[in-house]
Amino acid sequence: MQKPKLALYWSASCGGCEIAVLDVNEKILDVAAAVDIVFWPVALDTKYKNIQAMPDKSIDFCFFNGAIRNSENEKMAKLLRQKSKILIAFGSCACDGCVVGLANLWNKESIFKRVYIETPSTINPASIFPQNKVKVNDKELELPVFYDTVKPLSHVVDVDYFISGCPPPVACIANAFEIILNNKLPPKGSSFLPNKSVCDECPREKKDRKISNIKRIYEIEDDKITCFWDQGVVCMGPATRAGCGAQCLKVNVPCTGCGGPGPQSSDQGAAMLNAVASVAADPKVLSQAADPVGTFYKYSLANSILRRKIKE
Amino acid sequence: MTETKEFNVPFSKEVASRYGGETVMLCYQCGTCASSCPVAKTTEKFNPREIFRLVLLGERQEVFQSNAIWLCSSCYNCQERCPQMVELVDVFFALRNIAAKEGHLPKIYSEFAFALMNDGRIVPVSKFIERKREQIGLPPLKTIGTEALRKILAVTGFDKLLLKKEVES
Amino acid sequence: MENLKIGVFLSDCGKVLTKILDFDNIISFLKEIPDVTVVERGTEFWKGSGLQTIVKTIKEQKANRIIVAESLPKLSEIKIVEAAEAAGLNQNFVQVIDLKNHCAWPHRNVPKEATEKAKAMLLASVERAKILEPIHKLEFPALKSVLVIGGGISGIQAAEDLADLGFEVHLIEKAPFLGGIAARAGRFFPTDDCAACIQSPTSDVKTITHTSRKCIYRSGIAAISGLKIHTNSQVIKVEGQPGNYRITLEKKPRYVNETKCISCNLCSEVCPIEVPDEYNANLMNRKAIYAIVPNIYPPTYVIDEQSCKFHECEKCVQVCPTKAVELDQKPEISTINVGAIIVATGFKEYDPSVIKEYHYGEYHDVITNLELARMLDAFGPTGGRIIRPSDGKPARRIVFVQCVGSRDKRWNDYCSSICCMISLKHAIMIKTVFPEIDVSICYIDIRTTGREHEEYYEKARELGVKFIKGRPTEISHDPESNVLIVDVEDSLLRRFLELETDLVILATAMVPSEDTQTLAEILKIDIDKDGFFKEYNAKLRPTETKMRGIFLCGGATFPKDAPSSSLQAHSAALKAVKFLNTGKIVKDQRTAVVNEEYCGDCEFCPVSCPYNAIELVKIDEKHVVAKVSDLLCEGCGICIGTCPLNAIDLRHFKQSELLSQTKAILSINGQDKPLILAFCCSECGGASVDSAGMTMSNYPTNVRIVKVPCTGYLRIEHFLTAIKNGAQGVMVVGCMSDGCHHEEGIKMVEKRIDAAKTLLKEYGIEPERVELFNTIFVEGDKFAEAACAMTGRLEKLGPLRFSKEV
Amino acid sequence: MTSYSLFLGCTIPARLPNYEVSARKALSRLDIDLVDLEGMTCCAPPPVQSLDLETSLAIAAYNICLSEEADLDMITLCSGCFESLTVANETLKQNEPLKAKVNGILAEAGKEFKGSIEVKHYLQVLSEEVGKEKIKANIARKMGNLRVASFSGCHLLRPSKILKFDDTEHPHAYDELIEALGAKSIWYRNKQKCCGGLLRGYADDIALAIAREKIINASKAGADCIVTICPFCYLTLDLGQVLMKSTYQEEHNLPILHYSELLSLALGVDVKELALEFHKIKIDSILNKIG
Repeated sequence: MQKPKLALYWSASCGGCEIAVLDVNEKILDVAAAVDIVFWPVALDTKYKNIQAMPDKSIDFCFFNGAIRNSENEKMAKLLRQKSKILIAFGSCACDGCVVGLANLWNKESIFKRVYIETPSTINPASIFPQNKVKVNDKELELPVFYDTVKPLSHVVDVDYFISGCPPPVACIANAFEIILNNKLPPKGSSFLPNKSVCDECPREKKDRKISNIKRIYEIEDDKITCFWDQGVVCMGPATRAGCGAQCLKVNVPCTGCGGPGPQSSDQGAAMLNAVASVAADPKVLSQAADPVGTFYKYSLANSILRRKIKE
Repeated sequence: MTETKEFNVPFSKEVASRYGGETVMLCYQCGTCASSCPVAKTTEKFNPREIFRLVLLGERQEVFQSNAIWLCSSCYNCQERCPQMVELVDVFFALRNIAAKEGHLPKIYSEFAFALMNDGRIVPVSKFIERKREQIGLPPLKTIGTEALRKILAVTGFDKLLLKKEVES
Repeated sequence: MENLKIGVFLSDCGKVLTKILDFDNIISFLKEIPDVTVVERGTEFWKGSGLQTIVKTIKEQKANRIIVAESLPKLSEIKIVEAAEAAGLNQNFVQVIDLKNHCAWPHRNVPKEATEKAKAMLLASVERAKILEPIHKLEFPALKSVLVIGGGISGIQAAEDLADLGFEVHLIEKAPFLGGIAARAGRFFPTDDCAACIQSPTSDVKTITHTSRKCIYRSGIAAISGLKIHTNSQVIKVEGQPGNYRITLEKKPRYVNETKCISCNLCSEVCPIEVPDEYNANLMNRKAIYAIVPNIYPPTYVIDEQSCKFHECEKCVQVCPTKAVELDQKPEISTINVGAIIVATGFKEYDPSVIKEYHYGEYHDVITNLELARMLDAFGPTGGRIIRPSDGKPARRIVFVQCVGSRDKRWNDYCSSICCMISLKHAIMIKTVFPEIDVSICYIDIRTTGREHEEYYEKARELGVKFIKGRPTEISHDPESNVLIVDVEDSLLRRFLELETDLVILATAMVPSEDTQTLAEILKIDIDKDGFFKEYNAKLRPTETKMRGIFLCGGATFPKDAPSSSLQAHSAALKAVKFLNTGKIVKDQRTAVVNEEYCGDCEFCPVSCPYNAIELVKIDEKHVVAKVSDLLCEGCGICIGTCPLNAIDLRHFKQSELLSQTKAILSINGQDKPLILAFCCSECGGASVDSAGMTMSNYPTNVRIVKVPCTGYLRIEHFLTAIKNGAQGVMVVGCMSDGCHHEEGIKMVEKRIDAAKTLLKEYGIEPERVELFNTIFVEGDKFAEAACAMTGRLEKLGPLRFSKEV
Repeated sequence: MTSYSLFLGCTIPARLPNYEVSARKALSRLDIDLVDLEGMTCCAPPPVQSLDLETSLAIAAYNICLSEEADLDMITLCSGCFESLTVANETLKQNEPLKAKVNGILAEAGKEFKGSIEVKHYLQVLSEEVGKEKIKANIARKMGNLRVASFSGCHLLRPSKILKFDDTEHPHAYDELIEALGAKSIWYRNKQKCCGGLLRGYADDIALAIAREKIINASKAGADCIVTICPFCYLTLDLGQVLMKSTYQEEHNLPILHYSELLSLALGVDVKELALEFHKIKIDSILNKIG
């Protein structure tokens, strides 16, 4: 039998997901032995045209990490969709927009202004901004178009499966490979992470749930046993998909929500706020959260109901 | 003769909206304050319950025309025992503050205020006492922060309060 | 699944609506919708031939979803659902909407717009109809037995009612004897009859006539069959659910066998130990083995553990002719099964020693009304004489001080309501027997609101009781003359009095009985801000709690007099009967359900549920999930609004139904004002929308109504989705903030709206686009005003523009 | 040795050198170090509060700021100062908006109220910090059955919600400190009632009438003297008796002492060092009694 063809692509993201693939350790060898990696820009030198040349649906599995930030990202997403039988949104950026998606609080204009003019280390007296087309030595170079809005992969193409996380939990990656290699695929649209929340995996004890004020982690003396919410500290665990084994909590750091919203949820931040508001003693307590979007939508603003800031 | 009159309700609200006057509306006229009051028991000119009644009924003129509001000795006996936790002494201060702003100020109070502005103290130290202090081995008095005080009085408009009074008198 | 066949029935209310709504237009619109198989128009559809048309459509044309546009909210809905069910259609497949009050009347000036809105409303119902699922009826067993907690006036009465009706009743009393505070008070106002006369025998006890029904001493309370009395006992655990509770009781040892004791008093006579008798205000001593007063139930002596020397002495054991004294009794734990619980724990006198200026506890001649009552009781420590406890001399001057610790923000805010009458009773009793005693009552206001109470006040004046309008500031004591001085202003004369007196009676506040808090925790019911048990609804359900199967009566909810306590006892008994009488509890499964696959065990929902209907259940080695009790759940959906994983849904109102209605009702516009989605609760909020129509209050057609069971159902996502689907603003219309029909729902949504506003700001959306409105039924005009104001506000803000990229 | 910044106020330095000298001597013998800071002003007592409450808060806060800068808790000899400064200190500590407002005013004078120190009355320091035992251990002079009518006045205890010293309905700390010296603290009628002192200057007749009742009640109870801890009570009762002579043609001759004077005497301070000539009602009878 022919080995399945695997592609991995890195779009708008930090690259951590690529490292996470390697973090499956020796299992990667099994994978490498079992599949034929046809496209992996970070490791193999492959050109656009090589991909374009492939017949449609000739890639069996494509792991796509990174959000859609510019036209190149979108073009590659569409191309890989065309060439792949199964497209997997890999990592928080591809699934939910992740930290990249927080740029949706601004637009292209304001981001460029900040990056190319206002940052203290920038010297740009002529106010030169990146252009789509630039002439260099009589040749025209083309740069991708920078979008106003960051999108998760599923907003531009049809996605078959999801593996969220920043980066995805190693155990879940390994599990995904196992499922793929054994051809035991779940229904389309599923996640390779469990359908529970981080609380399900968290060893901390939940107590009275009467939240009277919201503190930052440095403001409390963590007893290392009690649920952070019961100690008044924001923890995104309740509204975050499980799979990580609550690894942050196990080292006494509250969950920041990288697993993305739960399976039934359309809006991770709102979902968490509902719960906290419901048990908060004082309605004003949530205004104590220093940075609501950064706190509750750190990984999922681009995949929330409203997706971006409406008016500047 | 019985007179028909309209009660000036906004007066009690005016008092309640001032710093110190917030609790005035809670009064239910039980008389605990009056029976706690050493002044009321000494003179008919003053009865805290009655002044509160006048305030609640909006008898603004009557409250300010008599000198009653200046007769509270701020002993806090009433305030300690008021079952409605009305802060009577503070309400009296609030009433006096309104009166002062409108120029109804007893002489002794303007004297205190002038002394405060000029010397930074409300009781001046005489030469005699200064000598006496030295004789009995008391340390010389430190300088008074009159300058700083004047700046404070200027921001709050306290000094103007007195100027106004000066012009009027 | 069978094919959808949706039948739509439009009532034009006797053609009244035809001037406003273009019915032809609406009907042709409906007929275009796939799955709508029947559209009928008529005069009325909730009775007569109209209702028959619906039944026929179900039976003959096999319509499996019914939408009826009919006025008369609630009434028409009940009738139509009943008929549809009888015709074989599940209740949940019937929707009744009110085109008259929600559309035609308030929009009668803009018929074209109103027609478009009516279409939007109908489309929303059709879309919802497509995804409805059946709701089933559930049955739970109900034991015909009741636990009554508290053996005072109301507990005894409730117990007797229930026993008379053939229920098994367990009456438990913490003290060694029945009677409660009323028996200790000696006599009742305004009739001055004895307070021990608080209970009747049942009609089964033939030897006792109707006229003597009142006397506990002569009553046959112990003879009532089916009534089991547990004195010296307390509830320590309650398990199970309404209809079938398992109660654990602890009975403290009495050390005297109830079946053997013959109340001969020999034991008490030989007992060498004397201690102050706290029941009698410490005005006399009692023995370590004693009975409080002769007229008691049970007629069995009791040993006070604190003072008895037990086996060191044994004098009582030796003397007892029936060998009833059992010094080795141990606490007994027992369990009983009951279907319902009545809480009748009453109230107690506040300890006024915290009011230091009155020196209670320090000056012996400053006593409380209840202590005075003991003195006035012929069975009491002084045999009815009024003395100064400090030296035992007769008191010739007595001053009552009213409102001690009540109407006092430092201690208890509220008026205890009965203290004026108690003081009047005591003043009258004293003046009647000892006219020479000088009695004054210092008061702030005398409150005599009951039947014949004002006459009682008059009687006191006639007897020469002096009333001084003024609250004393202080009670002082002159050690030389041993008199008390009450310092008070006679505020009517504006005169200061220093009343010299022998005895001061403090009319102290009445406060919740001890252990109220603990019992509330055991029973999982609420207490109010003053610490009393909280009734489900003070106006209409004063003897119910939010928990089905637990009822309240008497002073447990607030200090009250004997007539009110009696009435409540009968009411609570009736409620318990109503609940258990058929031996089963029938309930629609209109409840929340947790999707166990998704539940992440965050444990937020059990805290938010006002009915304690959610418990955590271990389903396997690793996973704990929330589980909703179909019996306890009242279907409000507050848990739906809480769940951070969105893993809970309501069977009778799924979130998908809300979503499809939201989309549909915003999809047809037909006017040019900014669209508003108004989420209304099914109680006050929805009722105010009904009454806006009934009163023909105008508001524009841009306001679109979607009803939810309770505003506590709503999530921030619902607001955001409405905005995303074209709403320029969101109104949430619910009950008054302290009047939510589901206790906490409105407060929950208030907090969620606050959170939503915080978010909206971050999204660059004006927070005032989402707003909460609290209304009640009679405030239809207020709803219309709010709708207009919200429209005006949104017009000022200008349209919300989403980026094309989104 | 504990150090406090001494808030002297207006009346004591101007009118009562005998109070100041006895307090300084007694406290130093009990290892309380008093630091005199530059720049203190009036505390803004009721006469100033009557004109404008918010200005008064700012003035009190200004003085507290000086003590904050020196990082010292403040001690007062005057109950009036104690009350106005503590009310300002505690109110501003708890009321953020008000604190911001007052700091806006203080900025003009280059100060910022932080809320970092406590204000204490010297009697509170004696009762809570020095303690009866230490005082007893240092006693050098017997009190010879001296019957003392103690008078704590109003502003040491009230408003109790803010001052939080002792129990205002059953105060005992002060009497215990008197008894610690070996004197007998006696009961007299209306012991806790005000002396009327704050009405002096505005309604002297009323003030005098109230003071007179106090003198009569104490005399009736057989007091050798009244011992006060507030300069206003002292003036009202001591100087007041001179006025009673002319107004009521009464001679009470009831000596009025400051507690610090009695304390100094008990601790063995030389009588000549105490400037006792400032007493209007001579206290020779007391000195004779205690030898």
